[in-house]
Amino acid sequence: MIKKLFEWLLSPMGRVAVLIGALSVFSLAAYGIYTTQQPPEQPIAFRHDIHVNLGVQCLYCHPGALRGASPGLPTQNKCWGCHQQIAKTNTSPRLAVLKDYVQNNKPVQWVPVAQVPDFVHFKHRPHIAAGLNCETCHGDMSKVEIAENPQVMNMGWCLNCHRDRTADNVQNNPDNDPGVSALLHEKRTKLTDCGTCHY
Amino acid sequence: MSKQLSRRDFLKLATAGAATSAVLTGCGPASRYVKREPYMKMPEYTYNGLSTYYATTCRECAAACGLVVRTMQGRAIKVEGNAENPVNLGKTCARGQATLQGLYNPDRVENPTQQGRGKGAASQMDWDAAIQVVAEALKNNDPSEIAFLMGTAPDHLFDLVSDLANAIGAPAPVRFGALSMFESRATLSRAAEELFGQSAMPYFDIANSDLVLSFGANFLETWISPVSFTREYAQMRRGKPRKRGYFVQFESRMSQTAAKADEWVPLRPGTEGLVALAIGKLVAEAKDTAVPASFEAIDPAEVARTADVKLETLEHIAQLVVDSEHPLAVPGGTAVGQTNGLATAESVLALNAQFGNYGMTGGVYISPLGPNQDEYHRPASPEEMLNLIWKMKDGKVKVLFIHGVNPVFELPSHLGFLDTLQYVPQVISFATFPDETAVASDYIFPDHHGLESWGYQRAVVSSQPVLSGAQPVISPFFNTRATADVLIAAAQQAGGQFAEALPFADEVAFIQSKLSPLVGDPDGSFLAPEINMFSAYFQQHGGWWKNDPALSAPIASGALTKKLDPGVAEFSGEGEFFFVPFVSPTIGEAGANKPWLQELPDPTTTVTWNTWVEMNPETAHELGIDNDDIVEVMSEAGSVQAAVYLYPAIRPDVIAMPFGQGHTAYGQFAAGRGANPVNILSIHFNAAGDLAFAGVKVNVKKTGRKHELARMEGKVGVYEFRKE
Amino acid sequence: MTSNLELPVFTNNSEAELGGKWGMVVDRDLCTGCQACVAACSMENNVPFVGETDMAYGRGMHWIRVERLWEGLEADYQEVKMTSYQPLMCQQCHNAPCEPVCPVYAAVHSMSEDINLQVYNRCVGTRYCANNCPYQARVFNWRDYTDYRPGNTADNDPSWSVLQNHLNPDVTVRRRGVMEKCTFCIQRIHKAEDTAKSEGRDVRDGEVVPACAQACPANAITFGRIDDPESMVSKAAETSRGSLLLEEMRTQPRVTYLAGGA
Amino acid sequence: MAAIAKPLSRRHAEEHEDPREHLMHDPLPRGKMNEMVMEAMHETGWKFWVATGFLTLVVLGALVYAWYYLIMEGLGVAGVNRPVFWGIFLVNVVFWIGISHAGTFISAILRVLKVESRRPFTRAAELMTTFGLVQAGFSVFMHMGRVWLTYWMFPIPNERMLWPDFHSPLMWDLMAITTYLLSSTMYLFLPLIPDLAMARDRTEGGWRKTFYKILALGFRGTEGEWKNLTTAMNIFAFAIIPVMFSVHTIVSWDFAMASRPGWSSTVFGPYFVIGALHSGMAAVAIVLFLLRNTMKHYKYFIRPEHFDTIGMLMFMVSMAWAYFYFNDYIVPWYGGDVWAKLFQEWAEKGPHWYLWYIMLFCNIVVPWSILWNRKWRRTPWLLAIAGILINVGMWLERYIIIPEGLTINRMPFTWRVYVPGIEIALTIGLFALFFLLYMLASRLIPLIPVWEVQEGQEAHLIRKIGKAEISTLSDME
Repeated sequence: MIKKLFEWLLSPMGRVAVLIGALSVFSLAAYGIYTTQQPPEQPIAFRHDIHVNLGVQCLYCHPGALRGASPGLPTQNKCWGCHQQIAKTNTSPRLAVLKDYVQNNKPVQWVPVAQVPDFVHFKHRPHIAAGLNCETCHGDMSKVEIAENPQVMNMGWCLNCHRDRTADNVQNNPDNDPGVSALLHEKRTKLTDCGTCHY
Repeated sequence: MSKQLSRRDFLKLATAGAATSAVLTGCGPASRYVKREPYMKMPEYTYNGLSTYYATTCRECAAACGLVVRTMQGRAIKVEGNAENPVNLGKTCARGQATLQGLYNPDRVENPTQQGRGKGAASQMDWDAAIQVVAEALKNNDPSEIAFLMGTAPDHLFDLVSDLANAIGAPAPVRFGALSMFESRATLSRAAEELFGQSAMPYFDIANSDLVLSFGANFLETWISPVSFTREYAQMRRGKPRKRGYFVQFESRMSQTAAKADEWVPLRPGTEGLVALAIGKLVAEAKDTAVPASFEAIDPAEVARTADVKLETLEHIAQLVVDSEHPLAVPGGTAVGQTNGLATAESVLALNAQFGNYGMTGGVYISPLGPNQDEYHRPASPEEMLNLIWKMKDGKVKVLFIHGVNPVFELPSHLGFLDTLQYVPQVISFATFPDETAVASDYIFPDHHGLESWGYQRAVVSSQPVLSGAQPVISPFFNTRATADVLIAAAQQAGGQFAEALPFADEVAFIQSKLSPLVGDPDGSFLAPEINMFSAYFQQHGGWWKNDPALSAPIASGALTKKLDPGVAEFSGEGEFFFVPFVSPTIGEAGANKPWLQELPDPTTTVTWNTWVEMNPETAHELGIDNDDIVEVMSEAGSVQAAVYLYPAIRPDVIAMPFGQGHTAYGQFAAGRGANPVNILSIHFNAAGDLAFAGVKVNVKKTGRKHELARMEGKVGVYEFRKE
Repeated sequence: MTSNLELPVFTNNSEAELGGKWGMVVDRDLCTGCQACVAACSMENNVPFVGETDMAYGRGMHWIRVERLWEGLEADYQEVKMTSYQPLMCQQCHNAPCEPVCPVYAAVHSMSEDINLQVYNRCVGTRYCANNCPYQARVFNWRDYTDYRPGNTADNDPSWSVLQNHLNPDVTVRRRGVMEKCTFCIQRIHKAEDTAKSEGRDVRDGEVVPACAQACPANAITFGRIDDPESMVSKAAETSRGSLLLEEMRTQPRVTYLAGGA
Repeated sequence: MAAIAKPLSRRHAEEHEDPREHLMHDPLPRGKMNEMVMEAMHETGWKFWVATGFLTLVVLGALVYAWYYLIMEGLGVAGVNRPVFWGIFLVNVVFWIGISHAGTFISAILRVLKVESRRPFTRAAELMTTFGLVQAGFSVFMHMGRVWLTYWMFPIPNERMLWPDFHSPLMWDLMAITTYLLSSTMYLFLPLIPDLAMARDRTEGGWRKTFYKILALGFRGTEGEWKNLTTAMNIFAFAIIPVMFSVHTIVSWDFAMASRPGWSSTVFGPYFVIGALHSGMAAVAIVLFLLRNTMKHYKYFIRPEHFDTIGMLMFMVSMAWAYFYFNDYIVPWYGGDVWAKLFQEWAEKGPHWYLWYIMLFCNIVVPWSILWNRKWRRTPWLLAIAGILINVGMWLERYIIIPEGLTINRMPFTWRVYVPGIEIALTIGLFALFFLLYMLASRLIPLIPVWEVQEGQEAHLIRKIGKAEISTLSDME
């Protein structure tokens, strides 16, 4: 019985069947990976590239990043603050969605894209204070239409950076200064401590 | 507004992506799977991921503690004490901490409801119709036949209703609450009146005393203002260098307060007054001074026999008094809740006079009035409640407005409040929760929860006059409306004298009108030139209070000359045991619908989630009763059933039960849980009109059933298999 | 992923480490057993309630519990005495017995704060740490208590979720099969440290107050830096009344208890 | 024998026993013997299917479904609480690891010591080892709060950059049990090869033929193959003995390394090993009794003499166990630790005091009163009953150490009693699974190492031919 199956598989028809099977498994996997790489559907197809290229600062719409844990998402009031003064708002079909939200007083249910699980207490402020730019983690938003997450934000990714930046090496401590070494050690203790993010 | 609201950040809305990443990183299990929906129309400033703190007032009891509530993105997430408020100085009790579970209680009344007294289907209505109903109730009835029944707290709503009642010629609103009943506030203020000629709440300066003799006063639990008393207790114990205050409690069972005492003296219930007088006499003898008239007729040896206490103990305590600098005696709790309660309270006050501590450090004072108050209004005594019930029965009440109190549950059922409701054509409840009284009403026009509402509240016991301020910390969660707003709107709609009585745009305008006399008062906690700024500061600081204590010394002249004869209290019923109901320290009168309060262990027995019957193991042994046996406690007024806790620190002739459970309504956490001991209280008042709640004798019968009490303690290690 | 794989280091018992960082003093003489700390802790740390049945079986989730025992139970009732109330939370031992027994580093020492951590998302639920804790300070999520109540007909009643609106976003909500315990309100420590850092200063004494100490009406709980001899907590711990619980275990707890009574 | 008036001494009895009572002295032709074993494997009566069906139902209901329910609901459905964080699951782990020990002990130690009477039952005992470890593994997984994350305990590089903690006795346990499972499976497999080859040669086509063909690894019985096989078996027999001792010592460290009163004891290592042997020996007796009475022709292979051997071992182990058990008392007594003293008082006078007495009765009184008598030792059903009772006793011993003992800790405020919940169903399910696995195995592989029996018989035959001193086969090895 099993032998017969093997024999059939070696026949031309069998080989084609194997090929089709392998292809479909592969394409399913590819499709699966593709879907995870797509930005989620947003209630408003907000164009990051246009806004960033117009010179709108990240912190204008996400002000919490500077002060607190979460960067915040803008309410419709913030959108409307500019858009009600812009003529295009009344003409563009894309902006009709926004108008609809404002006029019907509906909240915009933005879908956040860069997320960590609930048990990770990520705070924006210390990262900005450490001199990181938004695009270090979130990618260059001037080139992205709909916001998407440029990388898998898992623990290894976090730790890699934490370790690189606190390693006592030429890059971080060019003069081999013992004071800097001690400081780096202290920082490393803090930045690789489980309790820094998990509680 | 949507019923399901965001539990955490709006910024962390669940997405398919998040779910996938959670599973892939093995994190799914720890994250929440709660449905998240955004909070509608959040103001921009709540979007920044930072917390906002609002100062307000705790409404869980009438003590008027100041709170600071941490909110985030439109959610109140943590209650903290307001460090500025002189009542609690930043501290809170367990009930205050759990107030959020009242705010977010799944059983709240969400819409104005035509309730039809719980018969037939309840139907929702809109607020316009509700206001119409109230307006018509006001307009179509003779003002003298309108009754207002309110909670104990002396707050802005009481002022508003008083003004309204006054203007239209209705009887003054009646304030009541089980706590005020168990505190015997009427007796205390009456005793003050009798001895000092001044109806007021006496103020006991526990903090500066170095010897506290407490006659049943459970001031660390629920008595009047437990947080401030606990603070003062701590001050008394460890506040002074090198001198630790000493504390003796006279009580028939070891309550939480008695557990903290250095000496617990279990007296036979009803003899506390005699013991106070005996100590007075012994002190006078020990000091070699003349025995004042109040104590003359007392024979300490006889008292010791009556009270079932050793004479040496009394002598020893008298010696403690002689040796101490600032002795203080506090009456309260079960000692006052007897038929001779008034005389007991007077005896204890007289004992203080004997100590010579009136108006002295660590002594007895008269509490100051609230900043915007001209005389002391105390809550109704149960006797006054009975008068209201008789009035209702006689058909002299055509419409009854109830707010902030649940008399069906809190009053002894023997008083017949529930039955009497049928004689009232229209009962309108403003309850936030579907409690027993609300369910038995015609309408429920739900008020906001305390954390959603404006207001102010006077602190009754505080060395400074305090007006604790309240403001909404979140926008209302359900379709509720402030009762003050409803009454104002209804009065406007009713027109005429009603509109004139309440000429305000809304609740806030009324509150400002009551605050305006304080504007410019230089002695206050802040100074503001005009009312709007005053209001803003009032909200910001969580109230307004005088900077300096305004305690006045009682007039001691009459205290030691009055002939006092408390005698032994009379007990109703033929039972074998004295019955001591006490307010559950963790649940209080209205905490049963908050699951975390249910889960808090009782400080003495560590029982959670249920009612228990405290019984001395010796007694239980004689009756063949074991732990967790359900017993029937029978008085002449009725019987209740609950499981037994063999409590080693209770007199063998005393049975005690906590009050707070035994709800038949009040939401899923409260209903059908435990038993309500006030239902077996028979109706005996003391001379001040307070209920002699501890003046009942009961019998105990085993039912043969068992219910394992949910104890925090391991029974095994604490009682059975003990390490010596 | 990377070659940089390091095993976490256990304590080396250097003088600096033995000194500790955060500490607490509990005055048993002041504690009135009022449970305010328990309620405050539960509300701050999203501690779920478990219902009557599980509570009766010893599955309460309280991170802090107020213990009391009896003295003189054999004697006459008048002689019976209750021992001083003793609020008991995780003692944040320096030599914590719970840590080395965890196979996955879920119970692990925080080197930067010198307290014990329970990393909920790492926990696989062997419950060894709880067995090994001499103080019995650890509690286990026997069920998904936050999301529904077993034995309640309203198991999946959406109205439950209303009750969860007060959940603190700074603290993870734990699910079934995970051990948890008092964290000294590490979220508040972090918040204060962040604030201090952004203002370019050290954390002030009294700036970090855990929920229990904040609520305690009797001020029986003091919290702060024990490595600072000037802090309130260091001074409170110095009194002759101070002692450590189960000191003979040599766990180096960070909580000092002051004796009750005179 | 009945004719002899005075009771015989042991030596005397041996001399007067029928030598044909000994399997080695009662040879059958090899072909006949192979035939018998194959027949026992192939001929399956309705009783077997009924029993299998019943056990399958029990496994599905009490194990599979109950476990699913446990995982979905959380451990709240079990009886664990604070402070009894470990319950019957861990009792089962220790119990099953204990059971699994005897298999290896019997086959490895007896093989190394060249005890002839081991020959027919080594296989049955080794199979018990492997299946017992499977049970133990399941019990561990049931015990875990989040079993779906077990892989976090494996030392594999991962994106979290986290290793498991090798300080934890549980990690040592994981390593030890995995090692033991692997080595005991190998050790089960090696002596099985000639029998599988025999089965292959006696099977006519079908899936069975393929099955045996694959597993027999092309064994043909050449001199070189036998030589390699015996070498491998010898290496394993010697190597597995320290593994076996270490595994249960390490299991005992789960307890001994904890800072709990009554657990933290230096005597726990040997005490657990002896305890394991105690239950394991008894389990072998039960299994042999069952095989003898259910399998066709097995009465030929498994004879009273084998029960005699097992019985003697049981008796010896029981005495050793008693010694260690009371040693365990002396250590805390000498140490004077008040908590350890309470722990013992709790076992003796606590609410479940009767468990302690049942345990002593089963573990000491029963073996000591039955096993001293040679005649009783040779009565299979009596030995089976003793075995069951000893296993009950040993299970209770673990129960007293774990859930009972966990009640006693240094915080009397928390002491609570343990009441098992879903553990009962899962324990029943596990036992059913054990028997089910055994029954399925009895259909697939020869449970008698028939080549070893034949080898032994041949060796004896050699000795018998001519009266000269001729060494036995095992001596020649």
